[in-house]
Amino acid sequence: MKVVYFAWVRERIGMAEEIVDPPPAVRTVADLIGWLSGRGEQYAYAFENARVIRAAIDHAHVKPDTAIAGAREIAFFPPMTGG
Amino acid sequence: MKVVYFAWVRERIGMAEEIVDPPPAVRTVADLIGWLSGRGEQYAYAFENARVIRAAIDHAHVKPDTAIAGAREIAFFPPMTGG
Amino acid sequence: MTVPVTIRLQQADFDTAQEIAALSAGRTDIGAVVTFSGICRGGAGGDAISALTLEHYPGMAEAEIGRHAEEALARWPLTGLTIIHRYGRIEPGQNIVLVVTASSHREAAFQAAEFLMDYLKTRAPFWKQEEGASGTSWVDAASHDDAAAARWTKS
Amino acid sequence: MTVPVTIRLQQADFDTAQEIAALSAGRTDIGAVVTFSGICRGGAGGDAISALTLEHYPGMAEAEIGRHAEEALARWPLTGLTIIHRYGRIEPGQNIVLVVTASSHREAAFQAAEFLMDYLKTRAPFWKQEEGASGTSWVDAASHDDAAAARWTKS
Repeated sequence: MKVVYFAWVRERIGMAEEIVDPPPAVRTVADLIGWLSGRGEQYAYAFENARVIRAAIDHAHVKPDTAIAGAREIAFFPPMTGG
Repeated sequence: MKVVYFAWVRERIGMAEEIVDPPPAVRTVADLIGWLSGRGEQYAYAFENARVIRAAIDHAHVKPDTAIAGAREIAFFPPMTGG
Repeated sequence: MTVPVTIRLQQADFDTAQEIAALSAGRTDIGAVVTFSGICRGGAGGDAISALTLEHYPGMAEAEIGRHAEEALARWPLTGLTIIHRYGRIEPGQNIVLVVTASSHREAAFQAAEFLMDYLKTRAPFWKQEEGASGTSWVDAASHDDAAAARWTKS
Repeated sequence: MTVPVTIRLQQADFDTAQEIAALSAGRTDIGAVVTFSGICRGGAGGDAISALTLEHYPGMAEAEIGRHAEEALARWPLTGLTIIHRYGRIEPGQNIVLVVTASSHREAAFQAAEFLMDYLKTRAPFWKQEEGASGTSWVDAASHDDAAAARWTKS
């Protein structure tokens, strides 16, 4: 499963994308944030305020309780500031 | 007192402007419409539906009960269709 | 700082890009520019029109538009405002009216432009006459335009 | 008839006049064209910025804007729609985003443009980073933008 990061989430983690293979117990977007947060200090820092983190699965916005099964690409990023 | 007409009010009356000298009993815009209507068939036709006629005194919209005393220029026209 | 306000009544066409540039050139305090262009429609079928002729009340048109420009400046934090209204004969596809509003904030630019258009439609002394297959006729005022203008009235 | 919809994400600047012309050329069924241009502000005093850098999520940005363009077409009777969003480094006074809506009716053109801008602000995956005197920093999302976007949600 490909995970991509943007803006300060990307900067804190220190990379733009990676391939991860979470265990089966990681079922939802929120589960994945929790699992990633345990991978190191930079992840814990990026996700320290999980409430503000936005996620997308395969280019569509999703909520924390959305299941990740079947996802090709999961993205994490701060609130958008376009326009 | 100068009176000016626009759009189909102008067309029905058959002139764009004229100088009139109404008697003192003609105090308001509505009075003036009534007095003008008595001046001939073309005026009666122009003002036959007084409800739709709009008026301005010295370039500002006014209501039928506005006094005409001191007016330099009074205009009568149909509802505006600009923009 | 004085807010640049341009009001023009003219027979000639206008250039929207040039008007936007005139409001924003050399400035870095403008976050949003909204333009509204009103264009002559050709109608369809039996209602097809070959041209509009716009009559206006010189003097009052400038005064009335000026009053509403002042009101827009009082109600919204604008950094610039341009209103151009054409008169005379205008063919389908040609411009009739342009409103350009500039502000730091997009809501202000949008609302001021809508306010000004609603008032131009219902209060500015212009009258449209259509030329069609069956001759010329004066355009009736639309009641939904009055309703649109009424929403800006302070209660 | 198919409504022309143009969506572009690009580093290069855009030409508003050309985009209006592209939507309206050769047509006589358009009564109203609304444009919204979002421009990079320079800030002031201690908050002065020398540039913005816009990061975006390629693929998702196009998809998200496309979904909102479709929603705008479903909600308002538009005759054309153009959305251009720039990314990369943008200096004060330069364009960031353009929305152009065309319709027979001015209310539809205004409302669709406001709807699209509210959604671009809050849902399109772009992030602004400011360069100022004290270094670079990511721009915080504004809660009033979320409130503006929420008004379009069907209840």
